[in-house]
Amino acid sequence: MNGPVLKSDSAAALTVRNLRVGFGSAEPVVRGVSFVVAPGECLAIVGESGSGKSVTARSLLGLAGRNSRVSADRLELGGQNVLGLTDRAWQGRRGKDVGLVLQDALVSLDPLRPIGREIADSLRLHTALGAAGRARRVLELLDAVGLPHPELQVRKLSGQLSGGERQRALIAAAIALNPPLLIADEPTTALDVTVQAQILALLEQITGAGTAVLLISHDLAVVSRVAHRVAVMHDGQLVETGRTTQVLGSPQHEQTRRMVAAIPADKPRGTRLSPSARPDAPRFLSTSSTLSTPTNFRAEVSLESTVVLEAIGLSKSFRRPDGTSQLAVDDVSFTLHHGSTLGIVGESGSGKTTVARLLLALLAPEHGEVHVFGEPWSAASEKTRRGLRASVGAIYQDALGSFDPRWSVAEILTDALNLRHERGAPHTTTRLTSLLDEVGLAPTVLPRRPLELSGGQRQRVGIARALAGRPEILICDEPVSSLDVTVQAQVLDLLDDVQRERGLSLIFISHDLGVVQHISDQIAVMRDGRIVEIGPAERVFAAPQHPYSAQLLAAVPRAPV
Amino acid sequence: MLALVLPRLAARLAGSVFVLWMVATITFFAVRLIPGDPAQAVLGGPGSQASPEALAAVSAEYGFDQPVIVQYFAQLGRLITGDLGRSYALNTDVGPLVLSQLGGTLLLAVLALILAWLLALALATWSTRGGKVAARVGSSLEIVAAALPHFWLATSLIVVFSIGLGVLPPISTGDIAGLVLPVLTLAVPLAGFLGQIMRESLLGALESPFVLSARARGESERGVRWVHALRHASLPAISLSGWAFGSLISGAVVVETIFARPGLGRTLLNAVTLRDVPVVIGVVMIVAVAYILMTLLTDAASRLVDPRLRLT
Amino acid sequence: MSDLEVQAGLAAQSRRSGPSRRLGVAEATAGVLALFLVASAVVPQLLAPGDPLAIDPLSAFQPPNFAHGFGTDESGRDIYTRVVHGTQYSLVIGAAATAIGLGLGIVLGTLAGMLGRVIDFTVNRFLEVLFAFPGLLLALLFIVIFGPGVVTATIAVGLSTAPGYARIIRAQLITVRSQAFVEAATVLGRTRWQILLRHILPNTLAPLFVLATLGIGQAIVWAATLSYLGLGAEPPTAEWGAMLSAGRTYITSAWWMSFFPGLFIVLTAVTATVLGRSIDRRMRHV
Amino acid sequence: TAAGSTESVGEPKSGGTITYASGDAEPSCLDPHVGGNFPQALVSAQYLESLVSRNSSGQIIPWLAESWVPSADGLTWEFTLRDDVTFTDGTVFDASAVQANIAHLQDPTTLSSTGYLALGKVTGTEAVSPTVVRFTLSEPDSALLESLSQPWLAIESPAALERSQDENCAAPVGTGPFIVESWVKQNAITLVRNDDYVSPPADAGHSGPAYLDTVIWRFIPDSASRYAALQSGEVDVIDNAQPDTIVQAEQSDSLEELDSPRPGSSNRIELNSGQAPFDDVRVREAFIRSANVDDAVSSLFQGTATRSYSALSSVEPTAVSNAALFAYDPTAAGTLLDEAGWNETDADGYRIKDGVRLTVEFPVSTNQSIPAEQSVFEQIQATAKATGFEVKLRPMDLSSWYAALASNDYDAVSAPYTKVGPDVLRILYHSDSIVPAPSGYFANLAQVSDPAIDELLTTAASTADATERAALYSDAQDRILEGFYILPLYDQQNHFLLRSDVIGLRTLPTVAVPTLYDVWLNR
Ligand SMILES: Nc1ncnc2c1ncn2[C@@H]1O[C@H](COP(=O)(O)OP(=O)(O)OP(=O)(O)O)[C@@H](O)[C@H]1O
Ligand SMILES: Nc1ncnc2c1ncn2[C@@H]1O[C@H](COP(=O)(O)OP(=O)(O)OP(=O)(O)O)[C@@H](O)[C@H]1O
Ligand SMILES: [Mg+2]
Ligand SMILES: [Mg+2]
Repeated sequence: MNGPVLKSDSAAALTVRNLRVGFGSAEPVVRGVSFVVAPGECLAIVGESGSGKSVTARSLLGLAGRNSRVSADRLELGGQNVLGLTDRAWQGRRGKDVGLVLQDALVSLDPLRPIGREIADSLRLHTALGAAGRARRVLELLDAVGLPHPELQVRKLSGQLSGGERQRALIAAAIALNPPLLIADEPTTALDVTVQAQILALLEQITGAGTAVLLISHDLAVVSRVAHRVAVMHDGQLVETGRTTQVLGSPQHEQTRRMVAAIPADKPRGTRLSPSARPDAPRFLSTSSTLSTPTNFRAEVSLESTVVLEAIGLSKSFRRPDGTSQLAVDDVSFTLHHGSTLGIVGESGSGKTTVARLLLALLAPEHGEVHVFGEPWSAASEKTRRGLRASVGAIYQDALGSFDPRWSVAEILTDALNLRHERGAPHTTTRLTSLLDEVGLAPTVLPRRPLELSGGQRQRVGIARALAGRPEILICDEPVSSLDVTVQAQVLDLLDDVQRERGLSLIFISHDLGVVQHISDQIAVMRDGRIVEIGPAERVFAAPQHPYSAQLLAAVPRAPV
Repeated sequence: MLALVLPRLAARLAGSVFVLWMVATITFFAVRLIPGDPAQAVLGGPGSQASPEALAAVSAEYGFDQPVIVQYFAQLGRLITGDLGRSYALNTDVGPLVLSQLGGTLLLAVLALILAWLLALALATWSTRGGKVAARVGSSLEIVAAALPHFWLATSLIVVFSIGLGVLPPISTGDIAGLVLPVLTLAVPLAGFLGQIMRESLLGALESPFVLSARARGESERGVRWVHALRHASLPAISLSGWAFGSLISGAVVVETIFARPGLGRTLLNAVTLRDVPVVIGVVMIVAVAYILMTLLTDAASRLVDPRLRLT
Repeated sequence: MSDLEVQAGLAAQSRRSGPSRRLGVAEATAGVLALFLVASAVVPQLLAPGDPLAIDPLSAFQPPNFAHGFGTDESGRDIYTRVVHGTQYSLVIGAAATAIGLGLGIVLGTLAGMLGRVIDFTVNRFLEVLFAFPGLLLALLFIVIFGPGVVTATIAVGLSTAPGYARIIRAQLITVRSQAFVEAATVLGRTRWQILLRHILPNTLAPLFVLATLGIGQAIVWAATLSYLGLGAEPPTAEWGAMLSAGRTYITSAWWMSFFPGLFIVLTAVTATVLGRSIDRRMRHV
Repeated sequence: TAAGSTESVGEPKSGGTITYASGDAEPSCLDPHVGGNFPQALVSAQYLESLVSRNSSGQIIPWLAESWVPSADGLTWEFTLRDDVTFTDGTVFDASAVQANIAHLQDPTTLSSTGYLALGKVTGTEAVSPTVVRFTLSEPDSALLESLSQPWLAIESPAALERSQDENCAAPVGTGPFIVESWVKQNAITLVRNDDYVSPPADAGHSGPAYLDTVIWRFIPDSASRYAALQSGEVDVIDNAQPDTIVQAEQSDSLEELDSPRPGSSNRIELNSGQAPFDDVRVREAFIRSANVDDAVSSLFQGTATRSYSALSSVEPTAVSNAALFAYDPTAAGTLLDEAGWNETDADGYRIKDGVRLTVEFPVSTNQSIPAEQSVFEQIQATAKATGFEVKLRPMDLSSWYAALASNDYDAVSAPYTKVGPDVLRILYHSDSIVPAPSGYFANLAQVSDPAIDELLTTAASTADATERAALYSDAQDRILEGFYILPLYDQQNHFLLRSDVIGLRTLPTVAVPTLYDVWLNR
């Protein structure tokens, strides 16, 4: 992972000295950032959400946005000063001297235009190439980024492409003119591991070809795989810069250490991922500021213990828009034992959410049955189920959407506690406070509405709501995938603790193998609606039996710990 | 492909026929509820001093002496065969009458729709160009335009352009000049509405990541608008055009009266005051057909602009 | 008449326009105007002590002057006094028509959105039928059947706006119904009715408050059009639409007769629109 | 500037097209035999002619008939016809043509109403010779000539009348100076010159064919647009001009005014004496005394209309006027109400009697009353309120208005009636006219039921002697006015505005419709 060594600043593809960016009259969000990227080098900027990574990236193209104030001592592209360029001058450079792949890959292509046209745009704008020449080049590009059947793809709309395909199309558009510098902002977030692996390979290939790459990510595992050097950004400043191995292997700065610690993969169950530096720290979080000692309690769970939830041959199909039917869940069976965690992994669209909905009896299976505590569940009427509902809780990926936007946290929790009629009573407040305390939230959040909470706080309220009914089974559908690593770590720790305290049984759905590995006793790997492999977590990770599981696991990037 | 399209077309057609049937039914009974003897309408309108024999003769001829339900089915029967019946008051067949009036109204409505679109587009693009002042002025213009009653706007336009400046005729003259003021009258409030929609969605599109991506590729400000943003901005406005067309027909009642233009609006207003049931039904049916066609058209236009709709 | 659909579109989109908590110039102006209008409607005597119906034939057709700020009409009545006293009619027409339209819309929309496929289908076809009618005709027929006047005009305008509201409510309801928090409530073991009353209806109807403020302006404009067709308020009611259409006759000789009522109609519509949108923004970005 | 200042404009020039814009409703049939309303009269006067006409002093003058002689008992009339006239379809005008027209008017399937009623006493016709036609009457009819002078009894080509009614409605064929060329509904009627025209009435300005090549007859219902169209030169003549525009036109060099009140009744408010509260003459008088009409007329009509104190139009020589009866006197009105038992006042200031408010239901036809007139009603409403009357003005469309009348749902109403001659009084105030026609229509809206009036009107209708007849009508009018059945306002307004280069426009003194025969364009 030793990148090219820079001889002098003038040879750099990008030089940034003391970049400051602010919006309106508010405090600057980027405060004095300096770095250099050499041709053929990949520099990664990592940092938690909101630290200013994207703003930095956009400023390098003069696209910081409306009301922005950008200043720097030096800002050079390929040795040429670009500070204070006019809009017209910038237009001539964007796409040609520097390519940008935006953070929101799913929505960064115009949904109304075929991707071929989008990719050809830079060619149209900066070259004299005719339509035919452009079309040829577009095909080459699509081929280069590894999209199969380019001639078919060019006519598709972005809505017809998967996330990975869109990301690749975007990269193709950004490198259309072989710009000496490529800036890629979170190019792999929201992608399956397998697709993620392909994108990373592509980036490596681009770097290898001599292009300077500025990679932005909050995912250290991703970064560790492709970046030569890493710059850690915190609160608008670079707090640590150095070779990837060095920064991730022996982090110096507090912030870097916290991020490295929060990586769940390969950390045994019970390992604390987050430090408890917060003032509202829950009582069961360890007080140590660094990694806590692993308290392995996996052994306590015996497979012979009671079965609390059982799925027997579940199938469910949906009608596609074209009228054909698609088997989203196909003959899925498993059992969940008391106090254990079953992790379900699989790529996007493999049927994980559908399984969760079947388990929650929000969907009726076409075939098969779900039993809860040995009683019929899916086959029972909603009326019968209602009595048992309190024992089956759920945590949703989209915490925000799962709350009535008009309700305050207090209302949400009062409702979940079935205390609607005693609102405001002193003992209600006590119960709310203790519930919040359990998930590590201060009572100050009670009057707030979901929109006024941060992502981590929302997810905690979601957990609090699920715990309010004192459930014995908790079904979590991607509960951490939209969270920042550090927040994700807090939530995972919390779930661990609650399970340990209460003896909860968990179904944990995620496409993030690292997360699943960290939290599960059993793992089920899904593909195309079927469970291709199910077994104890250690066994599946150590020796996957199904080729698909093996492929999936091989694709997981691992941070050098 | 065809196998997929055909059932949808059939369903659509059935729906349209149902709508037409209901429209005819509701109109028939509603007009019957209006006080007044239809036979009188035939005999020179209200206040005629028709003799009892004449009234009886007319009642028998037109079947007014039959139970209402029989008359209803008779009317329905005629409608099915495409016969809109005979006007009570105008001494003509309704079909040719309504068709002869359709052209004028349609021309007015279509031109107004187009002009409203152009005005809205111009206003939206101009007011989103950047400056706060432009944005303020733009949105104020839109809101005020949308709140103008047709009849007041029409008169004000006449006062300014016909009487004051003397550049445009205040009444229909059968040529382009005579169309300008009526079309403006209908278009300006509508442009206010469409403009509000377009400006909002244009702003939305301009802030979207795909526009940022386009900028990152070096797209110019104009390119960003014409290649990307405007297309998105026009989508909600297109789907509203079906509704807009309906409101234009309502507006035509006023505009045609003020500018003395022949057309369905005026015909309808007269027919309602004269209790001319067949004409009322005829006009309403034609308008309903036009509305249905217009909805089909806006659907098609949406598909043209938004290829995503073509996928399903 | 479903200008409301447009408004719904706007309401849905203004979500995006960002949480500006500061009072803009437009909002402040609209607020002051709204205060003035409400005061005119509630205590007109305070703002215009004269009698809006008092005629004075000998001082007819006076242009705006010191004694008559807005001039006088054909019967020598003071136009400023009439405009101020007319506020109550116009606001009541606007509000009542909107309430009727909204009320009917809620019933129809909820029926369509909540109860099975058959009712949804039926109500939908019914709405489609109503849409195929030109809105004005609906109002026209209603007035011709029941006779003109403030009350019938109000109901007529209300009726012709109902389909628009119903469509919006139905669409909104369907969106809300499929949202995750409704499922979350099911998982918590709530019954259909509890979910309908506690989650679906409040979330469906909340945005309608904004729609309603927007609809008021449109209702006033429509009522004015009915007055122009001679089917609105009965004379000598100082209703704006009636004043506007009466003044229109004299447009070439006495512009002030139609200018001031027209100005107030437009101002009211604009005020309602601006306030409605601003309230909407605030409500969304609590 | 006022019309008639036609001095020194030079010799008439032939040719050109004139556009006439009518504010009246578009007729549904151009043949005035069918139905028979004013809009039909307006346009048909350009292409149809009557047997007789009337001059400006009210005398009947020859037109298609050269002369006429009634028999001594008044039961037969012989008309000698012009022998040089042909219809524009080539048919010869003769006695049989007149017969065919009378038969057409009396044929129930023609659906004539005005003409049919006017011929009520005509039992038959006979062609004495090709140029002499004899009318046989059931009883003497002193109004026969006046009736025949009206456009609704104009003579059409018998060959054309043979066609279907649709065809005849679309293009009636007469002997007039113009020919109906085409009619685009809701837009315009196009008339072209009749080059063979020979039969102007005796008071016409010239002889031979008309000067104008073409007449475009348009319908512009909106008064503001109509005036704007005149101002901008889009049209040359407009009718139903609003008072304020007349005043403006008087100041303009490019516009002229022609004022020609309609014959028949005056514009008046009729008080329904058939039911409370106006069944009490004191209440009727109180209402009339409490209404300040003079101020209303002068403020609203701005000098373009003169206050009337008569049941008849000022153009009728037999009209009786009595200003003293209609003087504004609120004090007297109050006393009268006290006397009539309406001596209490409720919180809103209205009189009450036995707990009932003194309310006057006043349906107003928005199609028939121009805005200025509706404002007159509003001012009457306001002044009558001071005395304690609650006048409820109810604007409604024509059909609803007739329905309200038919169901006796009114206390006051204003309904003009146009007819040539004082016989209109019989139609309006004879108790027979209270009995509604099958259609619900009745003309005696004041519901005057006075045997003495009936007697006077019936006698007058069959009195041939002009002086005697005038005296009878005078007595009848005195009784009507003194009975406070009506509140006269002004003549039926009939103002035309025209461009100054339109020369020679006049109205026929029959029902005051304009004739474009003498008109030429000074361009
Ligand atoms: N256009 C803007 N106007 C005002 N503030 C902005 C704007 N864009 C970004 N910010 C603010 O700047 C800060 C940094 O945002 P930025 O998008 O760079 O974060 P990030 O590090 O990319 O985070 P993430 O990992 O979530 O993408 C945030 O607090 C954000 O709210
Ligand atoms: N309501 C539905 N109607 C039609 N198809 C559906 C529906 N819900 C899910 N599907 C389809 O079923 C398949 C499985 O969907 P599911 O949401 O269970 O996938 P997932 O494994 O949760 O994927 P992801 O990781 O993207 O959330 C997908 O192809 C999806 O398109
Ligand atoms: Mg970012
Ligand atoms: Mg999922």
